[in-house]
This record gives sequence, C-alpha cells and structure tokens, in this order.
Amino acid sequence: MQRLRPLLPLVAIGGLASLPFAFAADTTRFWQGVFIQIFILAIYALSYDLLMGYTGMISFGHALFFGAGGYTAAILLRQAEPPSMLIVIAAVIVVGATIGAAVGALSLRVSGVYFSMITLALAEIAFILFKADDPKLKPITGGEIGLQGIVVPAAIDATTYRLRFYFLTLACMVGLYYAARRLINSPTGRVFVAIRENEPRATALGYNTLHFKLLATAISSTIAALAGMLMVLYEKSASFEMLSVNLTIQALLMTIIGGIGTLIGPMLGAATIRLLDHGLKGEFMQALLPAWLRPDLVFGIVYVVLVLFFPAGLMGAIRKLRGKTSRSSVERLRQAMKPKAES
Amino acid sequence: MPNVLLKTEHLSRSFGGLQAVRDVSIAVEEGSFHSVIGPNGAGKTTFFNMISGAIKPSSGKVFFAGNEITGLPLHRMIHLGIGRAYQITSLFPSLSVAENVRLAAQARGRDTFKFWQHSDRFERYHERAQAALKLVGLRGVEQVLASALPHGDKRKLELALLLASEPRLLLLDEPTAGMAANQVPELIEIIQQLRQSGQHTIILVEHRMDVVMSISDQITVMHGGSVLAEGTPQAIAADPRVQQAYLGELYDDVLTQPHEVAHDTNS
Amino acid sequence: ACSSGTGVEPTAATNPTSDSAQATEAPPATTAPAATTESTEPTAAPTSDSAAATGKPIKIGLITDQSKALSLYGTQEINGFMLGLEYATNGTMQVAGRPIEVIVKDDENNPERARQLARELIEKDGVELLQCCASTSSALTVIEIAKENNIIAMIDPAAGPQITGSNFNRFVFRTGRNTLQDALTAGPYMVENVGKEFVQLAPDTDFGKGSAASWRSIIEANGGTFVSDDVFIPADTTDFTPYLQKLLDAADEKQAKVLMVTWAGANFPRLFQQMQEQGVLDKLTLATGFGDNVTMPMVYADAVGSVGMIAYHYTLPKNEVNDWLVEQHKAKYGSYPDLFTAGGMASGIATVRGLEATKGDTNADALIAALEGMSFEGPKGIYTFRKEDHQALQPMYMVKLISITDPDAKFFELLQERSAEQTAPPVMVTE
Amino acid sequence: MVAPASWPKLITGILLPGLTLAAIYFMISAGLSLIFGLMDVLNFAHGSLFMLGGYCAWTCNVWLDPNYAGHWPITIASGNLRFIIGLIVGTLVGAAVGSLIEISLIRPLYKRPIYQVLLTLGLVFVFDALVRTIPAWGSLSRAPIKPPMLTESLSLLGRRFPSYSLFLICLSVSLAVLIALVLRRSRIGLTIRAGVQDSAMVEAMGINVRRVFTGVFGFGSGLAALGGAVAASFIGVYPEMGLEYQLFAFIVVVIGGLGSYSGAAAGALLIGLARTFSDHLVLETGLPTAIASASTVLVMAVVLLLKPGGIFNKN
Amino acid sequence: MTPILEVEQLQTFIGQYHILHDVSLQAEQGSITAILGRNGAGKTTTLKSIMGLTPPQAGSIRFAGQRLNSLRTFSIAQLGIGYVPEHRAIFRDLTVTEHLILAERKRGDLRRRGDLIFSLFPDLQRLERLLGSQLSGGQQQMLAIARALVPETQLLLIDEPSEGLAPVIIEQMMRAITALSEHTTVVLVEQNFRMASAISQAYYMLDDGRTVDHGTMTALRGNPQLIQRYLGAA
Ligand SMILES: Nc1ncnc2c1ncn2[C@@H]1O[C@H](COP(=O)(O)OP(=O)(O)OP(=O)(O)O)[C@@H](O)[C@H]1O
Ligand SMILES: Nc1ncnc2c1ncn2[C@@H]1O[C@H](COP(=O)(O)OP(=O)(O)OP(=O)(O)O)[C@@H](O)[C@H]1O
Ligand SMILES: [Mg+2]
Ligand SMILES: [Mg+2]
Repeated sequence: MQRLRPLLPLVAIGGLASLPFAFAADTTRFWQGVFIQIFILAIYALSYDLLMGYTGMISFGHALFFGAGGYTAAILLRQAEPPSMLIVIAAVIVVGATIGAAVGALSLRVSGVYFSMITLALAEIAFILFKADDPKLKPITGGEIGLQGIVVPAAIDATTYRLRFYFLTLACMVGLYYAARRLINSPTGRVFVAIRENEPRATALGYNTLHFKLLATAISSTIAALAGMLMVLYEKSASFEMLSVNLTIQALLMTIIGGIGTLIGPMLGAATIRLLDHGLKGEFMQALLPAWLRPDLVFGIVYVVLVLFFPAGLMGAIRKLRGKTSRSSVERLRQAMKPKAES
Repeated sequence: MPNVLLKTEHLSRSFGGLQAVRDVSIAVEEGSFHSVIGPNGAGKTTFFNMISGAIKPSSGKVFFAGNEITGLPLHRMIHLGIGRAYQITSLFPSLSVAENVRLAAQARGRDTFKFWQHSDRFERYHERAQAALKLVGLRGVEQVLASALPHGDKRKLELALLLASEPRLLLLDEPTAGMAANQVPELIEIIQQLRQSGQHTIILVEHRMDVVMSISDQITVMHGGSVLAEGTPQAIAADPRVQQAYLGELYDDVLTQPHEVAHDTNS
Repeated sequence: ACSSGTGVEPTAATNPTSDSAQATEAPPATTAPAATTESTEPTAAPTSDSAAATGKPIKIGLITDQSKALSLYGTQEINGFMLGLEYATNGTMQVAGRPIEVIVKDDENNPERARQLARELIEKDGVELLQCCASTSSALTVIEIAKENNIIAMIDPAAGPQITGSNFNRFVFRTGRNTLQDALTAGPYMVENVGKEFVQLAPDTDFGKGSAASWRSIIEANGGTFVSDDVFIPADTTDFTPYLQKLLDAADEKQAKVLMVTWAGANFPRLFQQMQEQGVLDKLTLATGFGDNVTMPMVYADAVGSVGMIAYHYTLPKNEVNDWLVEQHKAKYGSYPDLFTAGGMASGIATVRGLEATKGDTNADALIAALEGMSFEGPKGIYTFRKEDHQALQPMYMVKLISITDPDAKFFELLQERSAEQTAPPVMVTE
Repeated sequence: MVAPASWPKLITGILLPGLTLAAIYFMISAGLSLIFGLMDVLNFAHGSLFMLGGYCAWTCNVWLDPNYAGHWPITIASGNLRFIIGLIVGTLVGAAVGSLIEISLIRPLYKRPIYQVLLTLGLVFVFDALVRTIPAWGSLSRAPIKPPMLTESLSLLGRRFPSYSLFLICLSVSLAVLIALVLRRSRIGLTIRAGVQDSAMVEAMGINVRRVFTGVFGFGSGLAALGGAVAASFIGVYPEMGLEYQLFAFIVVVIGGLGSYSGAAAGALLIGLARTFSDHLVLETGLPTAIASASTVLVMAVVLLLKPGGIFNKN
Repeated sequence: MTPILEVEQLQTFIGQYHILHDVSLQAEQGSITAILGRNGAGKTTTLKSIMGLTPPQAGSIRFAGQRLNSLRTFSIAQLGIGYVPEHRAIFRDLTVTEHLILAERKRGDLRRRGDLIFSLFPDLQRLERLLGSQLSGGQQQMLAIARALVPETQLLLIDEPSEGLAPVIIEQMMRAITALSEHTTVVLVEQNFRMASAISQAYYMLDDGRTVDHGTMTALRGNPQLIQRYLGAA
C-alpha cells in the first residue's frame, strides 16, 4: 500500500482523463460540462486555500479576484478584434497579480477580522460598480446583464469542442495544483506557513512578513483570476455574480469541506459541492426525501455536522480512515521522549 | 584592543508616564559575556526590546559594530546578526521542531524567494538547523510538533531558533525560565560552549544568581530603569546597593560560593 | 407599472397559508401516454430527424423560480403552461404523434443556476425545447444557451425589453408582453384622462431604467410632460424618505400631478406604505400597473379607485380560451388563474401550434420558420409573433381598481382594452 | 457640492431617516458587538436570529388577528396588543434559540475560533431553508404590519414623518442607554473578557464561565431578535433579510471597533446617516445611484484605512 | 490531625495519553507540602487534576472530606481552593485591578486582603492601571500569585511561583507563603529546590506520573542520593 502511494497522483489523473469516456454517450457532454465546472472551481478553491490555509489570511472578498480575471478576459475577447489568447492570459495574470498585491498591501494597515472585512468591502464595491446601471460604466461592464455572447477562439470553444475544453481545464487544474504544491514546499511557502502560525515570530526571525503576504495574495489572486478566466471561456459570459459574496462563501465552503491547508482537500471540496448540489436537487434525491425536507436544509445540516465532527474536512476523514491518527504528533512525541527519559 | 560590538547611548523609553528605561549607556565588547540583572520591572526586557528593534526608544541611540541601528525594523536585525530569545516562549506551534529551526536558518540566507524550488533542496539550512538542535540537546524529536514539547524543551527550541540564524550578538532573556532544575546546568553548559566558541557575543538577563555569577564577564544592574551598578561579578556581588535592591539575604552564600547550594538558610 | 417582468415580488399579508402552498405545489412533470394516432410523413425539414415518425416523446425543459422570491410567478407560469399544452392538444398531450413530456426545474431565481439547468436539460435530459422564466436575468442566460445549442426558447413572463431587444437572438420567442407594451397601454390613457404633468419613480436597475425610459418616451409622445427628473431608487433601500421627498418637491414646486411607479423587488409593500405615510399619495395621483391577486389586497388597500394597466386578469378577456382556462384552473387548482397564468398558457399553446406546423419536428430552423409571424388564439385573444423581434403582440388592459376584498378576486373594472396593434412596441433589435 | 437645501429638508430628508436606519442597525449590532467583541465569537447566524425575531413577531400579528383565516384558538382583537406580544415572543424565542445554539454548537468550538465562523455560516443556510420550509412563512416576502397606535404620521417642519420611525429611534436610544448602564455596573463584562482569553483560568477562579457565556449569547441573540421583531413592522419579513442585515451588523461592529459597545452605537449612526446622506447626494447631483448602495461599505473601507482598529478601538 | 486534601491512586489521561499512572498524596491542614520531580514528571498535571482542569479517569480526590472527582472546575474552586497556574495565565486585556476584582468570590474580598497583597508585592499597587500584557515577566508572576490570595481559601495550589522573580521577591514570597500557611494549607510545585525545601514540611516525589517517594522535608534533605536520583543536581 505504502509503495503504491507515489502512483496515486498518476492514477487520479489517469482516472480523470478517462472519465469522459466512461459516461453514457447521450449524457457524456453534460457530465463533461459538470467536470469542467468542477475543475475550474477546484482551481478557485485551491487559490483560496493558499491564502487561508497556508498564509492564514482570511479574505471575505475572494470573489474579487475571480471576477477580475473573468471580466478581464471577457472585456478583451469582446473587442472588435480580440487579441490572441496568449495576450488575454497575460493580461489576466497581470490584473490578478496587481489586484492581489494591492489587497495584500492593505494588510500593512489592518489585520485579522479587520482584514477580512475590508476585503469584503472592496469586493462589495466592485460588485456594486459592475452591477451598476451607469452610463459610463455599462458599456464596459455590461451592468446587470453582464457581458454575454463572448466569442472564444474557435479552437477552444467549449460548445464545439467540449472534450477538448475538458482536457484543457483538467490540464490547467493539474498544472496549477503542482505549481501550488511546489510553492508551499518551497522556502517561500514555508514562510507563508510560519506567518500563519505566528506572525510576530516570523518577523523576529528576520522575515519581512509584508513581502510574503503581498506575494501570497498576489499568487492566490492570480490563480483565482485564471479560474475566473476559464469560467468565462466556458460560459461565454461574465456577470456581476462572479464578484458576489456568494462566490466567496463558495470558496470558503469548498475549503472547509475539503480540509483547510491541504490543497487537494479544497479541490475535493469543489467536486463535492458541485456534485452534491446536482445530486440533492436531482430527481433521485427528490424522490427519496420528503417534500418538506428541502435540499438546502439537508445541505445546511450536513455542513454543520461536518464542521462540528470533521473539522479537518474530507481530507481529515480520509486520513482517519487510513489510520493516520495513531501516528499523530503527540504519539510521536511520547515515543521520542521514552528513551530519553530512561537514559 | 577588543572592539565594542554593541553600544547604547542614553537609551530611554517611557510608557505613558512611566519611565521604563532611563538613560542607559552600556558598551559590550565583542566576544564577551554580559549579564543584565535587576529587580522585576527594572526595565531589562524593555531595554532588550529596544536593542533588538522590537520597540523604538523614546530617545538615545544604539550602535552595532560601529553602525547606528536605532529604530531599524525587527526583521532587519537578524540580517545584521542580532538575535534574541523571548521571555515568553514564541514558536510555530503546529510545525515540527525541525521545521521551526529550519525556518530560522533560512531567514538569514538569500534563497527565501526561490518559490519554484523545493525547500529540501537547500541542504545547508537543514544542516544548520540540525547543528543548532544538537547544540541545545534537542535530538530525536525533530518530527514532533513544537506545541507538543514540554515546557523546558520549548525553551531549548527557542534557543535553537536563535542559534540557527547564526547571530553575532545573542540576546537571552531569562532562558532558564520554566526549566527543570536538572536541565539548568545543561543549558548553562550550552551557553558556556557558545561563549567559548568565541563566535558570539552574549547579553543575558537572568534571575538565577548562581548562573549569572559563574558565567558573566561583566554585569550591569538595572534598577527603576537606570543603571545602578556595573562591573565584574565579584564587584557586583560585593556592592551593598545591589544586595539591598536585588539580591536580599537568600543569596548571601551564593556570592561567596557560586556553585554550591546552601540548604538550610531559612529553617 | 409594477407588474412587469421581474415584477413585484409577491407579498401576502392576511392569508399566509394559501399562497405559500401555491408556491410550493408545482405540478409533477407530466408525461402523456404514448399516442397511437396515425404517423405523419417525415417533414421536409433539413434534418433527418425521424423522431416525428417514430413517436419519440418531445421533451420540453421548463426553467423557472419555484422556491425563491418569484416562486409565485413561477408557479403561475408552470400551471398555465401545462394547461396550455392540454388545451392545444385537446387533452391528448401529444403533437404530430409525439407525446409531450415537460421537465420542470427550479432556478431559485438565480441566473447562473438557470444557465446550468438549461445545459443539464439539453445535454442530459435531451430536451428539444426550452420554456422560461420568471426573471429577466435568468431568461437572458437561458437564451444564450438556447443559441449555443440551436434550440428554441419560449419566454414568459420575463418582461425585460432587452430579451427581444439588445440581447435578442433568433431562437427567442416571447409570448409575454414587455415593459414597452405596458407603457403603450397606460401612457396615452393617463395623459388623456388623469393629468399631463408627470413624475416617475423606478428602481435603479436595468429593468427599472428600461421601463422608465419606455414610459417617458410614450407619455411624451402622447402630449404629457415629465416635470422633474426621474427618481431612480437603489433596489436595496430600506428607508425611502430622501427619494419620496424629491417627489413631494416635484408636487409642491413643479406642479406634478401624476406619479408613475415602476417597481420590482421584495420591498414594494414597504415603498407603498411609506408613500402613504409621507403623504405622497395625497399630493400625486398614482398611475401604476396592477399585480397579481395575492399581492393586490395588501398593497393596494388605500388605492381603490385608482386606474392602471394590467397584463391579464381572469375577468377581463372574453373568449373561449379564457373561459376554458378559468374553468379548468378552478377545477384543478381551486383558484382563479392569476396574472401570469395566461402567459404560461399562451406559451404552451404557441409551442403546440408551432410543432403542429412542423409536424412534430423540433428543429430550430423549421420551428422559426413556423413561428415567425404566426398568430394563435390564446387566453387574451389573438397573439402574433412579430417577425423582426419575435415579440408576441397582444391585447392589453386599462382598468380601474374597484375592490380589493372581493372573495372571487373581482378587483377591476375594464376601462379600455388596448389592441395588439395599439400596444405594438418599436422594434429594438440591435443586430 | 450638494445643492443648497433648506434646514427643514435636511432634517426630515437626511437626519430623521438616517436615525431610523441607525436605530435598526444598532439593534442588530448591539448583540453582535457583545458576542463578537466580548466572546470573540464571530456569529454569522446573528442575522438569522434577527430574522427569526421578525418572523415570530409577524406571525403573532397575523395569527392572533380575529380576521385570520387559519385556525387558531386564541385571538386578540387589539392590534396594539398583538404588536407588543409579537415583540415579547420574538425576543424570547430569539434568546432561547441563541442560548441553545451556544450550548449545543458553539461551546465545542471555543478553542477553534475559525470553526465558529464556519459553523455559524452553516446555520445561516439552515435557518434560511427552515424559514422557507415552514409552511406559514415560506419564500415570499411578507408586508410590514404596523400597530394601529403607530400608523399615523406626525407633521414635522412641513413634512410628514411616520410615527413608527420615531418609535424605532426612541426604542433604540433607550435600549442603548439601558444596556450601557447594565454593562457598566456588572462584573459580567470583566468575566467575559477574561473568559475569552483563558476560560479554564476563569473557571479556576470559581466562576461558571459556561453559564456566563450562554447568558451573554442568549442576551445578544434576544437583542437581535427584538431588533428583528421591531424592524418587521417597518421592513416586512423575507428569508433574505437575515443575511442582509447581518452584513450591516458586521460593518457597524467593525467600524465601531470590536467589543466596543459605544463603538456599535457610533457605527450604526455613521452608516445610517451615510446612507441617507448619499441618497440625498445622488438625488441632488445626479451621481450614479450605485454610490448610495456602496456608501455603507465605502464608509467602512475609509474608516478602517484611517483607523485600522475601528473608531473606538482602545489601542 | 486529618489531612485536608487526600489524593489516592490518581490516573489521568490527556486525550488518549496516560499521563498520571498512580499519584497519591495528602496535605495536612495548615502545612506546606511540596510536590517534587523532574521535568515532565506530572507535577502540573496533578494540580490540574485536583482543580478539575484535567479530570482524572480513576482514583479519588477528597478535599475536606468531600469528593471532588466529578465536580466542575468552578465548583471545586468555590469550595475554597485557590490556584496559581504554571506560566502565570494572566489576561492580556485586563488591568491589574480588574484581575483582582475578578478574583473576588465574595464582595469585599479585595478590601479584606488588599493590605496583605500589597505589602507582599508593593509594585502591584503602582501598576494598578496597566494591562496584563504591559507587565514585566516578574510582575505578571506577582499578579498571578496575588490573584489567588484575594479570596479566602482553605487550600492553595501553587505551581512554580518563583519562576522569573528576582531573589529579593522570592525571599519575600517565601515568607508570605509561610505566613499564609497558618490559615491556609499550601501545596507547592517548585523546581527551585532551595526554596521548596526551605519552607515546606512534607514532600511528595513524582516520577513518570507516579508517586515514588514521600516523607518529611527534613528527611529528604538528609538524603542526597534520593535528591540526586529524582531531581538531578540539587
Ligand atoms: N507596553 C507597556 N505599557 C506600559 N508599561 C509598560 C509596558 N511595557 C512595560 N511596561 C512597564 O515597564 C517596566 C519595565 O518592564 P520590563 O518588562 O522591561 O521589566 P523587566 O526588567 O524585564 O522585569 P522582569 O524581570 O520582571 O521581566 C515595568 O514596570 C512594566 O510594567
Ligand atoms: N496536552 C498534552 N498532551 C499530551 N501530553 C501532555 C500534555 N500536557 C502534558 N503532557 C505530558 O504529560 C507529562 C507530564 O506533564 P506535566 O506538565 O504535568 O509535567 P511537570 O512535572 O509539571 O513538568 P515541568 O517541570 O516541565 O513543569 C509530560 O510528559 C508532558 O509531555
Ligand atoms: Mg523581563
Ligand atoms: Mg509543570
């Protein structure tokens, strides 16, 4: 079992790559679509976990980053002569990083809940601005209607080439996951964790924590922006909903359900939420549950129970199943202490 | 002629109406072992905080290796070579012991922003961390989470964090606090070693007189924020003002026989 | 003009149980038994889809709000649509030998969810036609999916003008009226009979701005004037006082006589209450659109005697279809058809008529050819899908509020029926 | 910047409606400030309790009405009495539910503050779905019902001002003063502040921390529910109101400074007035109305950037 | 004379870890009893078990004849037990005065005990308005002890009181504890063997969660091997 562990990622990727061929022919397009959304949400959740789970900065305005990427792509692609995709991607990265760094810079002045609230305020302001029916803004933002009917380069059009788009998002997800993994295992990533654990101490060790927080928000924001861009490419529309508190809450939910600070957990969380949503509201569950037991209520209760009894989320539960708790740190400590106490 | 590594000039700090540190000027020679003692609330920690950049002085200056460092931000201090241990243990609780120390070692290097490389590839930090752990006698618990260590070991880890950044000047604020009696000699051993290696200059704040008296080259006594006396351990021990303000009667014997413990003083 | 597309969010005061029961009791998806009528020749439509010949069911996806703020309208739409199918197929629930199967999905008044559901219906459930929705925002996302998949989307009651205007695509057909038609109904009447000095209030949303512009252009074209700037109120307002004072100023200083109100959202009763409390209704004659039977009694308690337009009320049209609707609705659901039941029914009828013309072929090109310019008999009389923007032109009504307590919901007296031609809005398609 | 408006208009058009808003904001924020500031529990479900209070009061108003078509054995003819009963029932139900939540759900999480946020966030979904599930309540918005004694409008400087708004303002101010007096004179504040940092130590000093916490949580929840019950006759009730006012409450508390009770009052006042002022500004200058909607968060952003710990922060 | 505190065969788990295996001790009314043992021996856990902070799984704790095992911490404290925890547990955001007020169990406690407290730690009077976080290390320790002296108690559990205190203060404190023991029984955990031995009459030696030895302090002082064995250097 232990020997097979390094193979696990390969198996997972292989599984996801062959998934589209596993569905019945008449519904495969639909399921491909669902998984495309899952992959995009997974990228988004991943970005949130980098910030909350690893750097310990709880942003209530994460949708701002997602929406920034989405709108950047949408606005560029709606030009009369849309720039090449590479330029769009570059623009999304630049915008994402800039906004992220700007938000990170706020942490110079506020921290803790205050940071959360000010990010909430910023996202909310963006939400209101993009939704506003203002003659100056509307031509750019589309107002309430958003930017519909975006023309995506034919080669990656999800309508015509759904499968191709599936692999594209899968590749993006896997790529960004490994990039994130790399980051948190890098010297920089370790400092992120140090900041989460004890920021004053990290400063005292000689780290300029502001730089790291800037970097963390910029990277997280960039990844979220890329997710937003993918969403726009898939949906061919950008709307102010992308900037809403709901979307931030989604990120939070996916992260918690999956397991904070595990990267893979929030991605699983994204899949869980999307599939649960489909399942709970699908015909099957509706036939099973009494009519008064609304899917939302079931979801709420399941979620509360999860937070209460499985605080480490799905990943925690999985680890528990694999019997990892017996090797918990305290046990390791006690074992380590034993010979010393006798000597 | 030994050169002065750390110098303060008329360093003062007040909190509201309270003058916590008043006009303190000291000079610490490179490679020496300098202790600061004084009653509780004398301003020792505040003085430390100003040298290490944790708080800014109200007035006065701090010089390190000839350069003025007054008011530099905390994170710059480590890079200059000033490291301090805290009176209240401050660690990264849910990181392993090894990771705690590795972070400290890495802080002084130039590789922190190489975010595309795995941290394990930087062997030198790992080695430095191991060396620091060995020095403080914390081997075999590398994978334990810092929060799970017994209090005494946390103090050791605190010290290891400090050593891993290879500071020229070490500021130790009550390193033995919370340690078991049997560990104190061990710690003193470590501090002695550091001192003998000649690479470090050490400033120590400590209330255990046996330790202070046996190890220091020079002692500064603070009282009410100002310097009450300064000199060699013998001179300090003999100073009646110090006895009255700080030592009391309990340690009469210590002053004459630093390593022995008197048993029946009070009964 | 409150009774427009995204509409007043229905509100109830005195009878909390009856309406919510309505809101939650969506009829189950209906599947008619397989038919045994003689099979028709395959159509000449370009596809080789032989479904028409095989009698394969026609699946229709109906997306609307069943659980959130617009669930009252969603329910009306669903009930109406099912009755429309039943009526148009003479109760067989099949057309050209193909049984009709309706799959109802709840978009929770959320456009993103509507989009997902539209995809799910098409890609997973294999629906060939879409019907939607209570909210304009949801309709706007669904028509994009319809276009992406070459599928016809029938729209009712969403009333935003952009559906058949700036965001129009050729797969969209709207049986519901849009806000311009509302304005064309009431505008001329108001100027003639109530007063010429107008001031108006609308929510600061796309819908509100669009509606206000419609009213302004039509009223001005008919000789009325707006004596003050339009007052747009953010939809999230709690205390309307600053805005209402603006209206009072217009009455005091600029001699405004008539107040046009467009509103949508949960806070309509609050707005109305505050208008009363602060004396706005004493100084200005309210000209508004009337709403559904559930909301009317509580909001308009003090407005008996006022006049306004309404898109549909069961007492108004005099024709066979409506008689059938009233009777069947009463029998099936124990109540009278309401504001948007008729629209839902019209959609159902239009769908069947179109499919009859294509002989059961759901191919978009064939259906577009059949529906464009098509007239059909619905509960309000004759509806015609205009070629240019696929908006159904239809009769509209000016009424006077005479009661809000009538047990049979006989609230209105008809003042004037405005014909489909009189209320034909300008074509706003931008492409 | 603003077109010159006469004083009476400024008072009736900005000040009074601003105070009305502030009154509602204060009632929901006061409890949150106590709970959030003193116990360090970021209760996302506070708005849900506000909503619960609102629905309970609304139900009393409707069900106890002799004209109510449903079947209900007890009826009360006086609308004023129904209103008062509604306030009492709403408050009590809110306090009871709040205490229950604390005992059963929050208590296990005092050591994991982030999880309190996450859990109470889940409660928002539960309450939202619950309200929609209960047949008598449902998803639809319900119109405000005012007691007969407070339906009249008063003439004020040439404009009419609803007496209910005045009632809201007076009630809020009296509550503010009352609570301030209670807090100042009791040891409870001290106990809670200490208990948050180290509840074990406070227990070791002979104080039943759990009961104090439950009490405070119940009290704060009751306040929110009272706010909801009073507000219900002004804004009506609808399932979304919980989250909507929750957000305002957070903003108020953060602007005022965590745990500062007077901060909550100041914050409520600030954002109430900011809203009506920007309403006025928008009307007079033709600036985008979005500014009025955004005023609340804008004010928060500005305050936090100028005073990172809120207006009344001690540090 | 019957012991006021009797602890028998205490077994305590923290989480799933068995920390105390078999701890028994008794404290005579009006005496000072020292609990000794090396780092990690379980001294702190013993005090916490008595206070109900880490409730024991087995064994019995009796205080003035009453069983404490199933009581909650605050009830135990209300019986008249004061506790000075290891590492101070000062509240960062409360002022010195607020700490003392909070420690009152009956109205007027602080008035009654104020003189004693301030004569013991005169510094505290000067610092009344400072927050916990603004105190120096030693001042925090003084406050932690002072806090336990506010109410009238029959038993004081004190965990390492000398930590971080200047020698003069330790001396003063030792005298105070000795004086206090006239009305109150004291159980003391102390690493500073000099101090412990100077003021206590009896000792209990813990090792790896077990009581391994006990007796009078005088006897222990005469037994350097024992000290060497369990405490290392004495
Ligand atoms: N932030 C602050 N605000 C107000 N007073 C302070 C603050 N920090 C320290 N003080 C006061 O300054 C004086 C010096 O404190 P400091 O911590 O330097 O003492 P110390 O010598 O380290 O004492 P100890 O040996 O007890 O640790 C004390 O009286 C303390 O109360
Ligand atoms: N929360 C905990 N989880 C696991 N083990 C613990 C925990 N707390 C204490 N321990 C372990 O219990 C044992 C006894 O701890 P305790 O604190 O009682 O020792 P002590 O004698 O007071 O030591 P010290 O002299 O360091 O204060 C130690 O081995 C310690 O590591
Ligand atoms: Mg100190
Ligand atoms: Mg201990």
